[in-house]
Amino acid sequence: MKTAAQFSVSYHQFLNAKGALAEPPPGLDLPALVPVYRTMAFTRAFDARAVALQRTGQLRTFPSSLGEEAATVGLASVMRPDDVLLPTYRETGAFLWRGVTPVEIFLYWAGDERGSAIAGPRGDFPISVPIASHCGHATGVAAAFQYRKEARVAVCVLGDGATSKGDFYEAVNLAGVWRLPAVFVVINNRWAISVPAARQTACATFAQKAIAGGVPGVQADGNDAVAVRHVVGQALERARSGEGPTVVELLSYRLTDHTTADDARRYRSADEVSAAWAEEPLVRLRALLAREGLWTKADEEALIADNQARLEAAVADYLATPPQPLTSMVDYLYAELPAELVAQRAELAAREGGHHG
Amino acid sequence: MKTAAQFSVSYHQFLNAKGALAEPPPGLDLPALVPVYRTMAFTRAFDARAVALQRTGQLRTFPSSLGEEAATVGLASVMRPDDVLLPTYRETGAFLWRGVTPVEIFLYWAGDERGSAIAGPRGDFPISVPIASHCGHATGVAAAFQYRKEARVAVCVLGDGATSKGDFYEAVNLAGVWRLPAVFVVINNRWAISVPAARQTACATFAQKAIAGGVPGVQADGNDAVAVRHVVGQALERARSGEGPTVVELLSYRLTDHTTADDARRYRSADEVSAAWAEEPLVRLRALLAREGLWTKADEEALIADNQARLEAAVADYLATPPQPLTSMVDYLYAELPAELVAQRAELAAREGGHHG
Amino acid sequence: MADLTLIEAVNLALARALEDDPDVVLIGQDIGVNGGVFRATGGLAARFGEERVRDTPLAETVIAASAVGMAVEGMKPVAEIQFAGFMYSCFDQLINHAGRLRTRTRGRLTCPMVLRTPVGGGIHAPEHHSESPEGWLAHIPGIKVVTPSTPAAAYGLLLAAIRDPDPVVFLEPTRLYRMLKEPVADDGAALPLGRAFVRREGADITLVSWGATLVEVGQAAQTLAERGVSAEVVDVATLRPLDSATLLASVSKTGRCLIVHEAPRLFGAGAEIAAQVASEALMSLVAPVGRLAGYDTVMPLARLEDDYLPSAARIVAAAEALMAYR
Amino acid sequence: MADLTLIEAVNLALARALEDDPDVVLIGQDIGVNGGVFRATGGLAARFGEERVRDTPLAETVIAASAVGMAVEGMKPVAEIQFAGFMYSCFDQLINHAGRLRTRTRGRLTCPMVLRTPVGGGIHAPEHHSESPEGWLAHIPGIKVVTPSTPAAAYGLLLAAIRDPDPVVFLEPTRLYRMLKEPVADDGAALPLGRAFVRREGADITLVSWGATLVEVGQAAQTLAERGVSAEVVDVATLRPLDSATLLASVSKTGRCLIVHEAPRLFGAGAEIAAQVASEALMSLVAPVGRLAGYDTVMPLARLEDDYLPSAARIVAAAEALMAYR
Ligand SMILES: Cc1ncc(C[n+]2csc(CCOP(=O)(O)OP(=O)(O)O)c2C)c(N)n1
Ligand SMILES: Cc1ncc(C[n+]2csc(CCOP(=O)(O)OP(=O)(O)O)c2C)c(N)n1
Ligand SMILES: [Mg+2]
Ligand SMILES: [Mg+2]
Repeated sequence: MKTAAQFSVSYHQFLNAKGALAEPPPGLDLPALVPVYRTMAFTRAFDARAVALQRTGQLRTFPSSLGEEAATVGLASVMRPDDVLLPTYRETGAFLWRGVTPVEIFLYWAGDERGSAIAGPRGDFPISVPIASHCGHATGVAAAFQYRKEARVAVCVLGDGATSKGDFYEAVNLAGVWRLPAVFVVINNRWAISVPAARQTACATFAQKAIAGGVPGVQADGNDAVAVRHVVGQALERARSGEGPTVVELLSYRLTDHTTADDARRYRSADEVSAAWAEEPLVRLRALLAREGLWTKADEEALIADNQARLEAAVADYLATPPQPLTSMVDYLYAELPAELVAQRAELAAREGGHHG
Repeated sequence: MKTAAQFSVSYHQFLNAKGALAEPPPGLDLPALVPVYRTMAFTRAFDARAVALQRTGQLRTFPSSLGEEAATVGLASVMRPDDVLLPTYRETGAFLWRGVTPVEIFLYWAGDERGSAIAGPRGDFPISVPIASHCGHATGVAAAFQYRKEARVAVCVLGDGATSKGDFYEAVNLAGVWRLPAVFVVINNRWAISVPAARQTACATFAQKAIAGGVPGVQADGNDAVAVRHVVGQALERARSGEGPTVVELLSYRLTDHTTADDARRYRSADEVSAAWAEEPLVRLRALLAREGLWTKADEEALIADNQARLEAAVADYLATPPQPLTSMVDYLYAELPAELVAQRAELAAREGGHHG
Repeated sequence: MADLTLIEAVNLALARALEDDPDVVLIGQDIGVNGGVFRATGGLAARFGEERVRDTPLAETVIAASAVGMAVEGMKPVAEIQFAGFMYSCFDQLINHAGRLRTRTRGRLTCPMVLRTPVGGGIHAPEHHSESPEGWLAHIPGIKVVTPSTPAAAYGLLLAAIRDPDPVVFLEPTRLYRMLKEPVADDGAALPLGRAFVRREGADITLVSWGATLVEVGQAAQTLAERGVSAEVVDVATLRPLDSATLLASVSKTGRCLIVHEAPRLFGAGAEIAAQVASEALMSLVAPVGRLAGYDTVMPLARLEDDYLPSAARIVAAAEALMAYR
Repeated sequence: MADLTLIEAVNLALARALEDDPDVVLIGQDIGVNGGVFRATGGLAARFGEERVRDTPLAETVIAASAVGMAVEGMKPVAEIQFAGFMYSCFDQLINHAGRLRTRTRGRLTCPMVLRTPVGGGIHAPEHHSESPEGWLAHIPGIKVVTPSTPAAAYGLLLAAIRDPDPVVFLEPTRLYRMLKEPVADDGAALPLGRAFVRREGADITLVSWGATLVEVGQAAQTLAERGVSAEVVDVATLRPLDSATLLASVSKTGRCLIVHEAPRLFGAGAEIAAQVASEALMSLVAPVGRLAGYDTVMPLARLEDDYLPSAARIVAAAEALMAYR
């Protein structure tokens, strides 16, 4: 018996739950963490507001990212603007960092397609609900970059549950063999609706799934913004320099219900949730920044006020957005409307003109 | 940076290409290898005959398993009769060992459904052409065994190319988390039609794909019948005793065209193929048996004659098999024929009675 | 006899099947402790054990494939796909395996599995949660496609599906899950598959539909009655095998036919019914066969969903247009 | 102008597209060095490089998904699925993504990809190699479904598919790959998508078909002519968007319509055409709309395959039955 191959998965944490920075990563840019913190805080405020809107019937369904802000904002903060983000649905922090507007995000969760007609970033993919089905889009986007010799990276974000779909694995395997400039970020928030990670897979880590694609897999504390930026940054660097894809697992925790349609009390204990609160990402980053003299109480107060004002304005704009015409149902199906849709469009226009039957 | 997890894949070979048995596995039952050798030799003779039938228009398409006999016969030889085999299409040796008749195999490759209506083994799955789509059947079968507390194992065989399908990965992951009594045997014959293993995946081994399911993966020399029986035997034992699934990679080589419809000279060198002949499984097992006094020249001659006689008889029976009636097209679609098929059946019966329009 | 919603009737039928037959096992995402995102399996894991009501990883292909494997091995798996929009990755298993195993093995192996999934719009759920896949499914040889329109039908048809010796896809209209209640007896009695149900008798026009749209069809029939038009309402219930006899008998009587469904019209399930009626009942028809269906586009997101669905008013208008033929 | 087989015409169109547009890239299994199992891409890797004619791992889902990703990113991917029986695992990508991206982003993102695949029976290939998936595909909003019936059509329609701004599934009838040759000019001229072609003019009955079955339809038309029946033959060519106008014009002229296809009849693509013809051309029809299709079962293996396919004799018989109506 010989050993045919050996593998290991590394774990990265810099900023612990208490906000202590044991050994910072080489070249840590502390001031760069301030805007990261700001967007994390705005994301949390946005989330709370979106849930409130849903509770009062002003949004349809909303998946809160409470507790996952270091992961989502952190990963976006090390991407370049012309990299392409391929998200699932819980990456509000990444959307906001990359310039998607709060109004667009509200519209999407109100059930309005214009929420995916974002003004920027132009190449980013819309929210993808069919789990993991966007992983192969990332390989396609990365293949286009590689073909055109552009130093851009496709960043695909997915959940722990999503790793169980064959789509994820097929994409990682293809990315591996084609050495594509792609990064697969698995945000392991420990739950896929009611299914805990331990029932999703027998794996000790989600990062090790990379090994099946012959690709490096690394794990980090996803509630540590410093670690997130470090591991995702390194993966982006590898991809950009032609060394191929990486699977990054970010360990976090979904602190609230799966979506506003869910009631997590049915399947997990309050104790588990309170324990997880001790690890949440915002407090520890704030502690670091405060200790380093980069953040004051006054900054925090100003930020809170500013966030509220931005949200008020966004909610007002969102609520004032006029409805789409009925004809918009058919207008975008093809570049050119085929005969049946010309007829149906006319019917819809007539319905719009008259009563809504 | 800590290490979150570590893995390794072991490689097993006992009988080298020269037929030397360096260090035999514990408890090696040498006489048990005689019937294994016999079936391997019959498989090779069967293959040659099937290719010849195809070349003369008496079979449609045939996928030879030339060079893979130690893998297919070896794995079947350690299964119990009531285990369930879920094959793909190149496991003729396993079919023959388990009691599928040569006539049934001929019928299948003649394009006759009765080739899948095998008399035994009753629970075995038919040949599965859509690559890897049978992997999830294995998890279902294994789940049934587990649920009923039966000490049986589902054995799913697939190729190197098949490991790229999400179906394989989803099944391994499910088998891992449910600790199912399933064994996934990947016969790595280095090619998937024209695509070499190195273009199929960036992985150094196919066994390591197990790691993505949190499952052990082992690699063996698939041209060494002793190693095949050892690693598959151990995997079966693990499964049977409730320890869960294993992925076994058997390294072999497809010594001929993908099927009779293929011409491998288009995409690989004659040199590579001749080099692979030096590793082929039959000669080395015969050398071992001869050295151990278990096989003589007379045995070999008798076997050749016996195999030819069995094949002659099988070919005669196959060619004498009457055609299926036209009505058999619709007769087996449902337990009970719905109205449209009652009508179509009548039409088919009438066509059969009259001319074949 | 308790008054039950459709989702409660589904739950009751599942409980009854689990009770009656130890070979019945449920698998799916979030169906165990959580009881399913719609509560279809609520309480069942606690009552029958997690071995029999089993959460799977998030992987539809292997859910369907495992159901095939279990069924072949003699069990009666009932797999849940959380929403119809996530069942497309099961099509390979349905087309290439579930629907073929009996045929390709000349009856040696069979596949008595059920794949349940919520279908349709009207509850303002997120993107991809409001799909109507029956047109695709009904074109698959070897499987059966069933969709109930009332709580009692859900109970009886689901039991029939589970007991059926062949694979059945069971489509549960989400819009009906909690819309109305009716008395459902837990008597273990199955309703026949492959049978259409005349939900309302009438003389002037046949309205054909299935699933949730029957609500609006019923309202339309009422309005038509008030306007002097007697509409017969046929609930197709089983799309495959299709009960053409009942459909043709009704149209032969009324002479007019309007088919209503929520999926897009082009190449949808209504086309087959229209083609059969137009061909087989040609001599009775006094008007062309009408189809009122979803627009030939993607089901819009929540805000325009209600405007996409065939409304009672549009059904009435379409029926009246057919009544204009004499 | 060289005489080419259909597969040579496909190869020529691919070469032309690769030549004309650097954004065109081919991906698929065994399409590189091997040139495809049918040689559709023979010589192209050598000529255009393996970057542009790229072998993929054996994974249809990620082939389709990567094509979506490349297309969104502005390329023109042409993906090959080795046989239609292996494309079912792409349905999720076609339904949930390719056909929706434009709509769900209000035109921000588009998906100009092509998915090519061989279809149909008649070459006695192994199990799952003789599928006719057009009925499923044509029901998917947002994609186009095209199938050529001659070498020249293959060349022109494939170029059109590659240049189209929306996703196109291009179905190549294997039975026609090497059946006949015709002159094909490599002039880079595309044929229009969404247009049916009248392949033979006639006065008494319209025979509607697409792909390989047009061979038997043509033979049947010839036999009918010899028996004094003038049949018009319409090649649908593009199933979606369907050229209803051409179909209806023909039937309005002839008064009779027989639709012929190889896929099973029930809920197949012929149903939509029959439904439209029966409804829109009702006043011109002197006979019910006929459909002659594959039996409602699984395509049998090679031995019974020829008996399954609609033969010229059966087409003639079905047409004559319709001619009996006056
Ligand atoms: C293919 C598919 N199956 C099922 C669902 C329903 N669903 C939505 S979210 C979800 C859980 C996802 O878990 P995970 O990937 O861990 O992401 P998280 O929600 O935790 O961020 C499920 C099952 C879906 N959207 N897509
Ligand atoms: C899903 C699917 N895609 C494509 C094919 C066509 N095909 C048949 S065999 C084969 C290669 C299989 O390679 P591998 O898994 O290594 O098995 P081997 O033939 O080498 O035994 C391909 C691509 C198929 N049968 N199924
Ligand atoms: Mg999760
Ligand atoms: Mg191989």
